[in-house]
Amino acid sequence: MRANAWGYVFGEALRSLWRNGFMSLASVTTVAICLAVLAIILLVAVNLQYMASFVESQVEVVAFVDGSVDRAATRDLEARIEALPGVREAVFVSREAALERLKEQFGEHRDLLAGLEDPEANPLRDSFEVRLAGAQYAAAVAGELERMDGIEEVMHRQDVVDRLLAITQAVRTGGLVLVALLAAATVFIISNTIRLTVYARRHQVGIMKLVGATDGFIRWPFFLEGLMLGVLGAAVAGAAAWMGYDLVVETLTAAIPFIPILEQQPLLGNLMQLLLVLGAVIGAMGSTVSVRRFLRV
Amino acid sequence: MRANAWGYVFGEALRSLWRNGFMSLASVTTVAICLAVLAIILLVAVNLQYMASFVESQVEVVAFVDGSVDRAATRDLEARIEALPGVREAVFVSREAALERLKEQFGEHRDLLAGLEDPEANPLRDSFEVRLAGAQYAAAVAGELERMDGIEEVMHRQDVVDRLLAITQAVRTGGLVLVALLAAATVFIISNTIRLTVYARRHQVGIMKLVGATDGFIRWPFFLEGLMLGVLGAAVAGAAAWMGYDLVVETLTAAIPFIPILEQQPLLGNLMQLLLVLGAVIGAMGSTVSVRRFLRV
Amino acid sequence: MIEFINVSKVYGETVALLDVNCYIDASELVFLVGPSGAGKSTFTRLIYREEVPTRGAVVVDGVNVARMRRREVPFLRRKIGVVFQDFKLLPDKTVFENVAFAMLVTGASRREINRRVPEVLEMVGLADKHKAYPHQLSGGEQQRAAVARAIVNEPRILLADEPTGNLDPDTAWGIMELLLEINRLGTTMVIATHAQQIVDALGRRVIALRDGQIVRDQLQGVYHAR
Amino acid sequence: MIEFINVSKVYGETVALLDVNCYIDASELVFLVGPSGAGKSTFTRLIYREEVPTRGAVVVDGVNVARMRRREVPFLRRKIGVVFQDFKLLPDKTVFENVAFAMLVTGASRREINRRVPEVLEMVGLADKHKAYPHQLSGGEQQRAAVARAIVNEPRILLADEPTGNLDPDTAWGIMELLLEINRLGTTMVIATHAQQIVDALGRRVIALRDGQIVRDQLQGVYHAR
Ligand SMILES: Nc1ncnc2c1ncn2[C@@H]1O[C@H](COP(=O)(O)OP(=O)(O)OP(=O)(O)O)[C@@H](O)[C@H]1O
Ligand SMILES: Nc1ncnc2c1ncn2[C@@H]1O[C@H](COP(=O)(O)OP(=O)(O)OP(=O)(O)O)[C@@H](O)[C@H]1O
Ligand SMILES: [Mg+2]
Ligand SMILES: [Mg+2]
Repeated sequence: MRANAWGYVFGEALRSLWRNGFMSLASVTTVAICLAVLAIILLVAVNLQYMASFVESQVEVVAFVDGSVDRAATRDLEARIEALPGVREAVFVSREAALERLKEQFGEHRDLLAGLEDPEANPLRDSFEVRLAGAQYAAAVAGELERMDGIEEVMHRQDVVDRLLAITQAVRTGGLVLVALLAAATVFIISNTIRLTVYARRHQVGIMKLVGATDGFIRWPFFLEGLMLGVLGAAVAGAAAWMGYDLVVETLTAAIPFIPILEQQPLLGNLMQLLLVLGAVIGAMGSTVSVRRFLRV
Repeated sequence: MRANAWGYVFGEALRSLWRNGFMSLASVTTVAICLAVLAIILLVAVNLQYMASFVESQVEVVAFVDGSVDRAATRDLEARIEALPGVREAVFVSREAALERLKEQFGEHRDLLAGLEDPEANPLRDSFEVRLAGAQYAAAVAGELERMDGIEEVMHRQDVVDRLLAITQAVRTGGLVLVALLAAATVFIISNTIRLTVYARRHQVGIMKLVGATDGFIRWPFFLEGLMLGVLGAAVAGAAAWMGYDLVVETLTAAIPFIPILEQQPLLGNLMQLLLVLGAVIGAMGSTVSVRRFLRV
Repeated sequence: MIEFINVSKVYGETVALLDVNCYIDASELVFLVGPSGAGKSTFTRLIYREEVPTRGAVVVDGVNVARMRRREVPFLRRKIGVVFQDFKLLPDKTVFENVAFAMLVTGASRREINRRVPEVLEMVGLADKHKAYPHQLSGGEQQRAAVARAIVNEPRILLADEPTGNLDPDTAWGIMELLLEINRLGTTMVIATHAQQIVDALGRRVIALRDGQIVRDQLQGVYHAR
Repeated sequence: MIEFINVSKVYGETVALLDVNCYIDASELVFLVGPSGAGKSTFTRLIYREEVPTRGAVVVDGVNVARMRRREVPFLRRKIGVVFQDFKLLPDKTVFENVAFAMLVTGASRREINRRVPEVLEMVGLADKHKAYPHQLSGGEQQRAAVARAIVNEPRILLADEPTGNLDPDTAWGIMELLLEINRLGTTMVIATHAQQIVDALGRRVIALRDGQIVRDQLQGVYHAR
């Protein structure tokens, strides 16, 4: 297309947006609302994934060290454990430290444990608290540990881990399904709305064709108009989601300081990009595809 | 209106739905999708509330009984505890039972506790595990228990309860806010879409007025058409949500047998009613309000 | 029946009518003539209150329609049959339904409608097109459908804006004779037209507009001033 | 220039054209006459390919437009100026923009457009209405805007469907003279009309249709057969 044609396309798209003010407003608000809802659900889902991972990362396997291993050798043992795939870190808990913990748990009944201070009398064992890269590694790591020299016994309740994994998996899948459903709904509703605005102008499209306009000549301004509608709506939705997330993060971290929640950045930046791309693509495609139906004159 | 007029209104609404097939389809699908999304979020939110309540109901306060209270008097004590506001039940745990539990916890180190079997040697006390009607009662109940005769000590970690309450409260509020936002979005998008379909017919409304139709005469068919669109969309959305929920409940309870999830009934029945009412109201109101703009001819 | 008292109508910068005064008696037939843009359509629009005058009063059947309350307008319009210059047929109703609609709004029964509509379609020569939608009609057929709708209720006043512009002379005369017949039965009639031959042949009252003003009001008039 | 070979056009049950044969030479001016519903508009619609014939061939400038590929249709239409019976103005464009649009599609430059459009609007007497939207125009003004759009590109063929139906006789003659002038410059012209006086006064070729068939094709013709 030549410069003049581009001028026409832009001018035409802008004029159309302006002169069909009511319809433009209706579609921009629809785009904005749809994308805002999508953004909210997306933010919730992403945070749920994050929380699930956080919870899973709390799973640990306890490995009791064989009484025959001396303290020097535990360093070496620690290195070997940390080298296992799926292990994030291994924290050594000496039998003395274990006894201290037990006493604390006993509270005022700690006198029951009196006399165990003597190293010879302490019936507890050295152990490693093995933190995992993910709860799904628990079984494998436990197995590896059991086969390891110097490890006497592994404490690991697969049923508890399975329970946890089932829950976090459900949360992950649920979030994904929700986002997918909502994305589909968004695409559908936005293109539906844009289709209605094009439909209202189908006779005009017919007239344009009758006075000699090519399909492309008619389609480009619609393409651009759809793009602008989409981007405008996405910008509004993005801004709303941005402010909303700031507010929610503030409120939540004030109410629940320990809550695992994703930082605003780069999350919101990425979200903004995603929304703009989505709005642009659905808007432009929606109007271009819709107008095609009315070009057969 | 007379019989003939009602016949006209129905006939006109049906004819209009049929002859504006494209627009009718576009609006019914939009209504259906919006309400389906709303239904899904609603089901999720309702279940989150339910889970939150379930988790909160697990909070308990442990009250240790004064050594001077004999076994016969604990019955009386139990009744007094259960009479406290916010208490669901009080379960008596004898010192013998407590010792058994402790031994279990000790596992293979249970020999540490040997010799405590003798009632005189058992250092543990009788206690009540007090289950609450809600976690928010924890502090009050603990206070009451402490003031109670025969209770020696109350074990109650308000910080843990507060944490839990903060989380469940966040879940509740989040669910509510999400549902409210989505309901608003649904109302907006549906009425926007219906407004577009009315807008496309604004000239026809003008012509009707010019040949002597009263506002009511024009409005009633639009009212009915909107109502039918809304109800049709709601029925589709309701059916989809119904089947979806069945599927999710099945899958979830298979994967996580212990998950607290609401039964299908009466939840889905109520949901269906809600959707139908919503669809009918938004559809009918949307088209009636929109058409009003074009009646000023 | 219809009286214009110092009526002006201004659209933005365009003066469509300027200080128009005239009286049209019951049962009269008036041809409204004048060049394109003279204000003929505006004149008729003021009578059925599609527009309200910028100044002055338009009195129809004893009521100043400019001051009429919104709720009363439909009842005014039911007294008036209008053939619109651009037809204004409802695009998603058939010819039958379009004509029937004008009866429906008055609360006519199904039976009356089913008797009267075919009768009127027969009069304008559209009996075989009753199932067609407006976009399936030729220009002249659309115009005749508009005429049929205007006369179906036997209105007390009939306003026809260029009712024969898309008709061949023979069909135009057929429609004109139909209107004359209706006028003979007592309907007051205002016909805006460019059909010089018809106006000249009939020798009825002619009101000539030019630039929004009445430049001639002749009882046994012709199209062009002599 | 334009040739109809055994052309029939059937809409559902309606036979709009039946076995029409005729040849219109370059630079010719033809009046298409006939009663309402005779098939005049259908005849013109086949030429610029708004419709395709049910049977037969319509050859324009050496090409059978019925067989034309979709992509080529716009280029056919740019060679042809059309005054539509129902005007077909774009409702959300001003008069200027409506006329300019026909130039824009051909790829004309802003400068050409800004020179040519006012010129054409002046010719049809709409210079002072260039900023108005179609709904702000009188019937005759809309018709003249449609004429302006049809002639703005100086097309090789001009099809005018009832181009004076909404015009008073003086304005109608003005427009007719404009068209005659354009025809003198070499444009082939088909004018469907009911304007008996104009047809009779000019004595040009007349093709008369009735019930979809050509019943008369006269070189120096008049409106009614004698
Ligand atoms: N809605 C409007 N906004 C602005 N100007 C208008 C509007 N309607 C009519 N006009 C102008 O008012 C003048 C009179 O218009 P009107 O339609 O009454 O003319 P008319 O006598 O019916 O002409 P014609 O014979 O061409 O139909 C015209 O110049 C027209 O452009
Ligand atoms: N899209 C269509 N569908 C069905 N029938 C149609 C369609 N278009 C035209 N017709 C019919 O074809 C016949 C010829 O129509 P056409 O428009 O060619 O007539 P015309 O000669 O232009 O008449 P007029 O002088 O009234 O404009 C008419 O009977 C009309 O009802
Ligand atoms: Mg007029
Ligand atoms: Mg025609």
